[in-house]
Amino acid sequence: MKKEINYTQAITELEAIVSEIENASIGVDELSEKVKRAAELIRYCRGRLTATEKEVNSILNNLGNDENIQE
Amino acid sequence: MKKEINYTQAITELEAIVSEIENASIGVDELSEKVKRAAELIRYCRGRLTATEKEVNSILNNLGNDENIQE
Amino acid sequence: MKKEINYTQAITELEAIVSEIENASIGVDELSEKVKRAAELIRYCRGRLTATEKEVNSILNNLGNDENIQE
Amino acid sequence: MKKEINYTQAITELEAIVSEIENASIGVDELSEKVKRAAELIRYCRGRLTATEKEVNSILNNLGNDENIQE
Amino acid sequence: MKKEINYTQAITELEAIVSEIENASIGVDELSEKVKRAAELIRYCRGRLTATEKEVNSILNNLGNDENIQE
Amino acid sequence: MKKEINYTQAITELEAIVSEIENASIGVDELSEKVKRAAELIRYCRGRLTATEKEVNSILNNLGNDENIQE
Amino acid sequence: MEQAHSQSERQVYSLFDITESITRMFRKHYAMPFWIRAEISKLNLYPHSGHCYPDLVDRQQGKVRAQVRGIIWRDDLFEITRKFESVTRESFREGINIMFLAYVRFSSEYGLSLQIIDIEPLFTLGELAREKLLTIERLKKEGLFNQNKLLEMPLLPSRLAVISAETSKGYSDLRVTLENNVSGYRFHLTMFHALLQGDGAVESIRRQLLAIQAQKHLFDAVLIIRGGGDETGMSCYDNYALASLVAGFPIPVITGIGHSTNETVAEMVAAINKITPTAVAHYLIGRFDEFSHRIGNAAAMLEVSARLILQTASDRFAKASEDFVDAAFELIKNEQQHTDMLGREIRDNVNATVFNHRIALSRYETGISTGPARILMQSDSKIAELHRLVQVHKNHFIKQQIDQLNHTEGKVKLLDPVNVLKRGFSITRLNGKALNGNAKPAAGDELETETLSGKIFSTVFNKELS
Repeated sequence: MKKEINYTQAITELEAIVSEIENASIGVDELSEKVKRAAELIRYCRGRLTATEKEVNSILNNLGNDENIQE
Repeated sequence: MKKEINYTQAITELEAIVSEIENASIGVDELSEKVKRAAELIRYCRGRLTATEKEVNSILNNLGNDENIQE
Repeated sequence: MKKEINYTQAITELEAIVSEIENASIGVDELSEKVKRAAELIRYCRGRLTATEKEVNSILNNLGNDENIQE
Repeated sequence: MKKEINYTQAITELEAIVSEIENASIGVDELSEKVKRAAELIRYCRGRLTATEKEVNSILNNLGNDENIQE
Repeated sequence: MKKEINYTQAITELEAIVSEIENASIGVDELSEKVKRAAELIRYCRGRLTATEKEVNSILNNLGNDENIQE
Repeated sequence: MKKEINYTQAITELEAIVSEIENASIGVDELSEKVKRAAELIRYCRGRLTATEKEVNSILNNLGNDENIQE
Repeated sequence: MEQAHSQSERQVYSLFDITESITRMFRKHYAMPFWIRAEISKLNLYPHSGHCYPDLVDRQQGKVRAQVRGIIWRDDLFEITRKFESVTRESFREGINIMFLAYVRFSSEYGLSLQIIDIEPLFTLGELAREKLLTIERLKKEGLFNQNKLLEMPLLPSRLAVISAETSKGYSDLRVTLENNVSGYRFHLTMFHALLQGDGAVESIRRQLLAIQAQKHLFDAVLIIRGGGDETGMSCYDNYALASLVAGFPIPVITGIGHSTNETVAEMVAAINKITPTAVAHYLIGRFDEFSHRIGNAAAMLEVSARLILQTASDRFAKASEDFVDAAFELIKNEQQHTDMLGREIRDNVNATVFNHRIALSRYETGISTGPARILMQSDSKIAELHRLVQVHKNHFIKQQIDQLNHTEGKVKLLDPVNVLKRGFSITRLNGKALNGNAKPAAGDELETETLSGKIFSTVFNKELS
């Protein structure tokens, strides 16, 4: 996966894939490919979510610490 | 953070961020940024509050001291 | 504080500030300024009261002395 | 104080000032001025009374002295 | 004092002044004037009484002496 | 004293004056004059009691002449 | 006497024959004395012989209707005079009516006469009294009686016309008493000589009274003074002519005739009557004393009253002056108190005003002190809330994303051919391409069938297509 992709793009692509798959307008062969791709994207997104959550929690935790320090 | 911002603007921005997060009108990509910004704003506001409190207390203490001196 | 202000204006302004503060219709940004202003006004009014009292007492004491001298 | 004022006018003005001060219909700003004026008026009234008293005493003394001389 | 006044008028006026003062139908402003006038009247009356007494005594003494010489 | 008065008129006037003075119907203003007049009258009346030789001689002379004329 | 009637045979008598005949007849018929009343019109006393030949008359209404000559021999005269005067206190004189015992005599030589040998003085006394009464009545009738009394006596009768005898004791008494008055009063006496009793007194006094009347302006009063000597001949003062002159005299008459009997008419009508000249003098001095007393009274009263007036005026003046001073002081004191009170009120009220302002100020100060903390606390709460909301919404946001992702993943998994295989399905491919409903493989086509467990290769030998 190219690094340039962001979460939104990933999700967008994923949703497009899901939509394609659901419409059964693709063949099994492609399907497999698509599923593979979707899996990749899901993995990526999940990773991003986890990373974001971690980051955000870290930020907020620091804030909370600040607060504690202040108090 | 730009110096030009004031407490009210900070609170307004903060509330907007909260609302955005609540309404999920932002993407995961921005979340981190937004939360960071929120944290900054919270820190800023808290700082302002602390500073204001200090200042006000100082003013009021001086006033009280004046009074004592006078009496 | 400008010299042109008088006690009545000062107390009027002070009352307005106190009302604003009491009604919490004042933001944090202005709070400090307002309190500072209020402190100034209180100090001014106090000064005026003390000065007036002193002056009046001095006048009346002189008057009293006159009386004693006369008697 | 203007020379043109007489005792009755002085007392009337003085009473008016007392009434004003009593009814708190006078501000702190004017208070000092009013008290100063009142003091002037009191001093004037006293002066007038003292002068009159002196005169009466002079009559009394003359009365006494004359009497002694006569006897 | 005008020369035209006589003792009876003077004492009557004096008594009228006393009555006015006693009935408090007179202010301090007039009192001053009245005091001055009363002083004049008192002086005049005293003078007249003394002069008359002297004159009458002298006349009566002379009369007495005449009688003694005769006897 | 006017020459025209005789001692009868004199004593009458004297007694009238004394009566006036006695009844206090006379003021200080007139007293001196009245006493003076009374003294004159008293002196005149007293004089009449011990009339002078001159007067008598004058009468005598007149009488003598009259007698001569008659005889 | 018959022959006298005959004209032819005329008998002529000598005068003597006739008078002798009358004498005989008188002796025969008038042998006894008679009581006769008559007026002595003239006394005709002959001092040398001592005999008296009074002319006796009888008057009716003033007219003489009888007149006879009387004879009183010296011895008789002496006795008659003594008897008469002792009873009547009046001299035996002309002009009086008498009742007498007399012989009616006739003498050839002297004619008719009455020889008086005795007298009844009581008759004369009565006559005098009657005359006095008549005088009084007449004076009253004429309105003269009180006239002199009604004259105003000068307060100081000092110029006095004195009718008296200069040598008389009465005059002397008067003069000495007046001159020796202790008060030194001066009297001026002008002497008018007159007979003061007996015959001639009336005329004498009247003449002098008239003389005085002529110069009445020179005198305050007329004094008729008589003193010492006997008290006979006083009836002259009852005489109408004299009494009426006195009564009507234009200036007061004072009598001091000095007698012990009844008042005479002149004394009655005089303005003032004193018994003796000394009493007259005392009266006059008394007038002066009275006058002097009046002057003294007036002088004393003048002094007392003048001093009283002065004292009263002085008291009134003193009271007015004191009252004035008191009232003025009172007024000034009240005003001072008033002024001081206003001063105190100003101080109190100013202090109260300042105090109230202080309280207001401290209330504002409290407001200022507590307000900011509340604002800050509110602000702090708000920030904390926002902080919490960021946390909550962030979690929610992430959870949503995860859920969505999981959902998508589920969907993807469901559609994954692998999973189809697992349920027993297989995928047949022709020439590497999966056959779908539209595929029309020809017999002999080599097919590749993928199953879960691997690939199966086969060749088409028939086909049943719809």
